[in-house]
Amino acid sequence: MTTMAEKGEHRYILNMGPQHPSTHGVLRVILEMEGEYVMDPQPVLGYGHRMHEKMAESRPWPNFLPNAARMDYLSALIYNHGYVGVVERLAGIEATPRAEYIRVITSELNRLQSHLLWLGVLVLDLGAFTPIMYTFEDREKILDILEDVTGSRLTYCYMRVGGVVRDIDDKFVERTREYISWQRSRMPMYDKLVTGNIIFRKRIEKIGEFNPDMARRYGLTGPVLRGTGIPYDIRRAEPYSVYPEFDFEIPTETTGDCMAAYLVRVREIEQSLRILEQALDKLPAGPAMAKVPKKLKLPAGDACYAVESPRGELVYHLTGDGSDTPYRMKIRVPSFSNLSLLPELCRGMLLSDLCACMGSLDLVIPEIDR
Amino acid sequence: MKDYFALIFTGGKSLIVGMMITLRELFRPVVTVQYPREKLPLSPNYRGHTILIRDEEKPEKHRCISCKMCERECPSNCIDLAGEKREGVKGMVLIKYRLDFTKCSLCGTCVEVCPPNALDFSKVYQHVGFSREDFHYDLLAMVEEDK
Amino acid sequence: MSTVMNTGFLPLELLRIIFALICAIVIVFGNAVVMGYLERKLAGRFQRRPGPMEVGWHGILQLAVDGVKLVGKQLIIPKQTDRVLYRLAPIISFAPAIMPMVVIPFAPKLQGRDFDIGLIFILAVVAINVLAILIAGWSSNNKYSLLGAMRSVAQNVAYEIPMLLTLLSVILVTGTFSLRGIVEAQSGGAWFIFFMPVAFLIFFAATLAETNRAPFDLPEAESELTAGFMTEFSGMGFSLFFMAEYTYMFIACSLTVILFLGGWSGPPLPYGEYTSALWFFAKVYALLLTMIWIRWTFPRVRFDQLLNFCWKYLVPFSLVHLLVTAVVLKL
Amino acid sequence: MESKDSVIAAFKKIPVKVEEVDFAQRGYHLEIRLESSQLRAFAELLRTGNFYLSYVSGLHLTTGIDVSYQFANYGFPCRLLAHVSADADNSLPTIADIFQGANWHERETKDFYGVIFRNHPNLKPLLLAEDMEDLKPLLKKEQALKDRAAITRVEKIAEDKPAPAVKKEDA
Repeated sequence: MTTMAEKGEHRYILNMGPQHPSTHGVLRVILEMEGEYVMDPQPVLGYGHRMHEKMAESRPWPNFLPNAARMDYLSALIYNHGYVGVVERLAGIEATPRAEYIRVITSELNRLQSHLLWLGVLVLDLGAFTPIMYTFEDREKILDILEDVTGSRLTYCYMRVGGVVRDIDDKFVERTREYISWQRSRMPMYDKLVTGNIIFRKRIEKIGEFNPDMARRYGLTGPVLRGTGIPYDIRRAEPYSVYPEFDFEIPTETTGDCMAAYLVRVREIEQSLRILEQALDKLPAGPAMAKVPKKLKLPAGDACYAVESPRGELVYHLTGDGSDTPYRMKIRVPSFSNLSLLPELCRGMLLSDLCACMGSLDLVIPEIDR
Repeated sequence: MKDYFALIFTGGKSLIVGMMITLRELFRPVVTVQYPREKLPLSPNYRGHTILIRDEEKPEKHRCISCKMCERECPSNCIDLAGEKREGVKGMVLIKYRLDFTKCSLCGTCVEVCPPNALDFSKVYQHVGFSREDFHYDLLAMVEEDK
Repeated sequence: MSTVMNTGFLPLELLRIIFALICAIVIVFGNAVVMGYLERKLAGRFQRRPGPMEVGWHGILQLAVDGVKLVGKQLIIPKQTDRVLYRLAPIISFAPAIMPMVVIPFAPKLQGRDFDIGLIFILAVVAINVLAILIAGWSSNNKYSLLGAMRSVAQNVAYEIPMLLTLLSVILVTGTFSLRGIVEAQSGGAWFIFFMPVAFLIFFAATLAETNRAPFDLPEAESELTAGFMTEFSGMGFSLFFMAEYTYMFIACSLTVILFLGGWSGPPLPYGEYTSALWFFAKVYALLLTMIWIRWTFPRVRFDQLLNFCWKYLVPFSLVHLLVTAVVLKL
Repeated sequence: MESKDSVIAAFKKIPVKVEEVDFAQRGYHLEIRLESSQLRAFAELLRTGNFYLSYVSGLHLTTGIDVSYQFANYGFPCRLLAHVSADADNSLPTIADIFQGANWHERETKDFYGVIFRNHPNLKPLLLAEDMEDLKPLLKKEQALKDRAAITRVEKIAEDKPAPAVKKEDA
């Protein structure tokens, strides 16, 4: 078997995507197969490429705000947060304390929403149709809460330099608290239906084994990294916004397989709920928008702002030249690096395991393509 | 050998537990609605396409002063408006306000920058058309029609 | 045939077979419609959705409309397919599905023809489906189709073994291959499921795999192989596969009912020789609903796990079971 | 390398120009200027620590293309940004064999700026289409080009007045 594989005989090319149910969008993977074994998967990117970095360079910085939501459509608020964060850092503006809390609350809701969708989609990739409908029921509650404050359901454009567009009210706080207890009551159900299921466990245990060295070589971040035992989370490692004020854990697992990534994400749901609870308790009064000059120019110089997106480390690197248009903006997206290890990770794997691996990487293709 | 039977037992149990959960959900009420027949209440803060709102004091008029702030600030360049000077009227009179909704990303910049707060979001979420031009909304006509 | 016509009358036995075949076709189509509706409705309810609601009362006519749509669709035959085999595959899959209906005893007097080897006849005819799937996969000239077809062949061949071994346990007790004989051996509530529940479970698991149902739906595995062997089929080609799938499910569940759940036996009904078919159908649909329930609960197993499950669990268990049955009978 | 200081000490071996910057203002801890000949040694040094490659990106200046490498550390907060000017023939040595993650980042930089990474295993277009190799979308027009001084922060103002740009506007 191996000798035949080494010779490269009996191999054939299987084209997976850009329209394939488990590539989650317009990712294309060219698989060199041997029977059902994937010998060499090569991702092909760029089907959803929009050159966001060029767009940022070609117009005044406030005009990039809507773009920030359109890279990773599942964590638009976290991308919002990163972008206003980098502009604030470069221009030396501080958002009001209440605004920072609102940003954290909405970001965590957004993270929960992304994790819930991922949970459903991973199980869908493995062939179970029902859990995604249950996670969507939960996710819908978050979307309703966020819609009420941001006005949109998916591509939010909510945060502004200095604060947020609309202050949250008591109704929002109350609904979020209701949601927290609802989500807590749902988790045992997922434990029984998904985590405990023998077929599910056998499908993702010992599949796609990541290790810390691989993580270093490829720049792996996010829950997949924490599954290898490295407790690296930007919210803790380089705290931004008001995250230092909250007490939460960084869940880690040591096995580094898809199951570990799964468990980390499921436990992160609980941690996000904890952050939400504390943020709602501590929410300070005051304005939700700081006084910001109407025509803000970006000073010369550069600044980075790293945030923890549901998929890993998101970095905005903004270079200003004294005008209102950025001279250069680099966006480092987590899935880009996370996907780049696919060829090494999935060599010699079964086709079904490749689907499980891609599901547990939690890919969002427009984010990779930018 | 012990593991062999233990796996059968735990595995079988987990399958039955899973089936009990879906069985329980089977008898619970549905959570979705039949969309065109039933509609969920829309959030009052929902962002549909922008509209010109009418003055509270003078309900027959919109508040737009044709200052073109929204046109300048729009990230997607989807607003096209024009005003003209008319005799006997103070300020500019709006003669055209076209919104290219195919480009609009509903960021809300125009609503925020508008000095007289003449713009607001509508609650329209059903947009149907056969060509791109069907989504070029004439906000001025809309506000006049609405009287 | 013509000589028969010339004599002016049909032999009674031939008439009976023709009538049975017509009934079989009615059952096949009726079952596909009922199952299609039930599957979608129940899938909806398992997922807290209402399911089909638009056509008729609670969407009850949905399948009729879908059928019309599928018939009206263009038959797309992609270039570079093997045209003859590509057209033949759905027919080869569907045609054998009708034949077993003739020998299934729905009620004491509702049976097309009782063969002495009825059980073997059903198994032999149903096995043709694998060939159809292989042909479909091969002739489509699509790698996903071929992968699905290959999976299907391996899976079906592997699961025939535990299935036949458990059948043998039953045959040892009844001493006949005649389906009517097997049902009559269980009269008076002495259903075999009470004596050999393990055999029932093995048989049911094997039928799930044989009919390519979740969690063993690897040949179509939509998240991996898009639609497996059916990828390239549209319109009637697709709907024949679709109907064949439901018919094979029906046959598999009928066999389970005949072998383990006492066939038509149940509380007595008026005109029981005919109406006890009601009990038969009730039991069959209970099993079919369980299949639907399983499908909408579990993820799909992986291919090696599927075969492992067969060779490591089902085959040893059914062998031991056969041995135990034989020993008990001898004592 | 257990702390930021030990990292700085380790860099003395190469030797590279290291500047410690204010994290609150810049979002990274160390700014490094490298010669292209030092790049591989620099990457190999980081490979021995607990560092990972965050991204590779470019910057088009009057002097040519400036490629920046950002690394961060899994163990302790130490994010560093290294600038390297591309050689005269617009090329740089690859680090894709040291940090495999650089493979795609370098391909992306090649797409956007046309920087050739020497000995890169597979320098085909990644995000752009195969026939767009000459597009190089992030190269700026000549009149828009700036030199490094124009995009360097004037630290003196920043020290006593935290928001220089705001002040300027208010006045």
